[in-house]
Amino acid sequence: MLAPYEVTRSPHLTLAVRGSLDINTAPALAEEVDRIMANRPPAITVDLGALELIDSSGVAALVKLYKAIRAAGGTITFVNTRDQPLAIFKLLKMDRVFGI
Amino acid sequence: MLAPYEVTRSPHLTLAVRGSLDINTAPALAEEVDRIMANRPPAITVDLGALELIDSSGVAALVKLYKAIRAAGGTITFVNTRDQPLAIFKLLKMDRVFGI
Amino acid sequence: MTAPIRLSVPGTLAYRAVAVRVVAEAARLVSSSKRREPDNPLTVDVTDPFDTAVVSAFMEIFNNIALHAYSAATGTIELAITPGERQLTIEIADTGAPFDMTTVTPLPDVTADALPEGGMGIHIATAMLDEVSYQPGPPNRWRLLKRS
Amino acid sequence: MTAPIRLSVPGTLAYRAVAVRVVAEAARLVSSSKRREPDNPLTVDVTDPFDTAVVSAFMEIFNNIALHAYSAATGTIELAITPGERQLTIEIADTGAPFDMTTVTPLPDVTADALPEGGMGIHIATAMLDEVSYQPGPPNRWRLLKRS
Ligand SMILES: Nc1ncnc2c1ncn2[C@@H]1O[C@H](COP(=O)(O)OP(=O)(O)O)[C@@H](O)[C@H]1O
Ligand SMILES: Nc1ncnc2c1ncn2[C@@H]1O[C@H](COP(=O)(O)OP(=O)(O)O)[C@@H](O)[C@H]1O
Repeated sequence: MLAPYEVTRSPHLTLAVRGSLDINTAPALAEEVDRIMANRPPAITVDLGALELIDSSGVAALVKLYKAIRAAGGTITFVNTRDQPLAIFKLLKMDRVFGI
Repeated sequence: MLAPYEVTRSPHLTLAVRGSLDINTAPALAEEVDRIMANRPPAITVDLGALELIDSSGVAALVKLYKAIRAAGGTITFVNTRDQPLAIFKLLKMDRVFGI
Repeated sequence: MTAPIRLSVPGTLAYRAVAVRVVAEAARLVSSSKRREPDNPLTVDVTDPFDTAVVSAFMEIFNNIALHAYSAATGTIELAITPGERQLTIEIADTGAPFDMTTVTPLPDVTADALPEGGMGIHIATAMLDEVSYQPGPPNRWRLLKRS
Repeated sequence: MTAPIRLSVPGTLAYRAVAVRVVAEAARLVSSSKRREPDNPLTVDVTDPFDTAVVSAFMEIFNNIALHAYSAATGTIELAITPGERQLTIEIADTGAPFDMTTVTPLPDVTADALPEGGMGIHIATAMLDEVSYQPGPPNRWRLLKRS
């Protein structure tokens, strides 16, 4: 199985999340977030273009990343959010916070 | 929903079958085969690279195409067969007939 | 009306995908009844807003049963899914620990400085559906309804 | 062993995808028990030979019930799917017309000049599985078993 995310570092630090980010897959992403934050990156792009499904556990994992980046003085940009994940962010009124 | 096949005519006549070719989708392919045969093509390539699943109805649809092309004096080539469809053709001993 | 789809699975997260898949397909039977086309048994397409709402809600309810109701002893989760002309009903029964839904607090206002990391599940389910009812048991019974 | 997965669907081709999906996921629970990983509820990956065999066989049996057993009156198809340590059992019950499996003729030799256009279903099912039994009813009962 594919991991539910992929990290690319050039030209920009990008976290691409794919498939389903849910109670089963969010723990793996949370570990990746710890690795990402160890470098205190100034900016990160979270690409949700290949993310098909998210549940509240997946939202929580992205909220953690958002908080960690901001606490470290960095910036975070969400791109390509679509379909069910977009509906969830809108429902939770996180779409504006995340600049979606 | 995507149609279970796509026909391209250049540079060669190719029928690409995708997804699941089964009792629900095979009738649509059978109609396409009629349209294809109306031109009595001298050769056709059947690309099964995106075909994930096939059942006996799907096999029957491809057998019909095979017979029709051969009866019209043409040649038919199967390419990229994989996974479950490959296992089915092997089980039915059609892999050698189809040159798979 | 045809008979409901019934599914019974062990109440653990390993069976979550199979339950979600069945619910997604049932939602599709309602939402795409006009453009009913055969589909690939290996993929489910959840892009229609109706399907999105049903699947979003169901995932939260399933997670909660597996995690909270079956936190101590485990058991099965029984689903009866009834696709109607213009609505979908999902009845869910589990034999885990009951809880008091009235104690679930509403989600506080979301701002950049106050983002929740939990407590979103019930809120998502009720906001996405037309009706959500819970009757503590055993068996505990959920009834979810979405109109199209 | 955990409880079986039970699924009940109307016995028509519109419910084929949902049944195949459940069976594919159950097969995966057996075949990938070593590399058990969470998966995307929207896709099923049928590439492992075990999954391939189970799904291939099941599709034929389901098609036959919907088409032949329920050609006149319709009813439900009931599945009990038991993923074991090293095997999968699928029990299927329908209330349609029974038939005599001994009358199904073996598939003739396949050559370029003698390609079958039907009569492949039962052959595929028996060749792909370790055990296939059918007990005419009502209800008619199939039992499919595949060892990994
Ligand atoms: N099916 C359930 N069985 C028992 N308790 C539940 C159930 N669903 C929800 N709860 C309780 O309600 C609380 C709120 O649920 P929810 O809104 O989904 O947020 P979360 O699960 O993230 O805490 C849970 O923490 C749990 O205590
Ligand atoms: N579940 C069933 N109920 C009634 N008749 C069946 C059933 N399965 C198979 N049959 C009979 O056995 C025959 C052979 O089945 P099969 O090998 O799948 O080929 P096909 O369905 O293409 O004819 C069918 O034509 C049908 O007459």
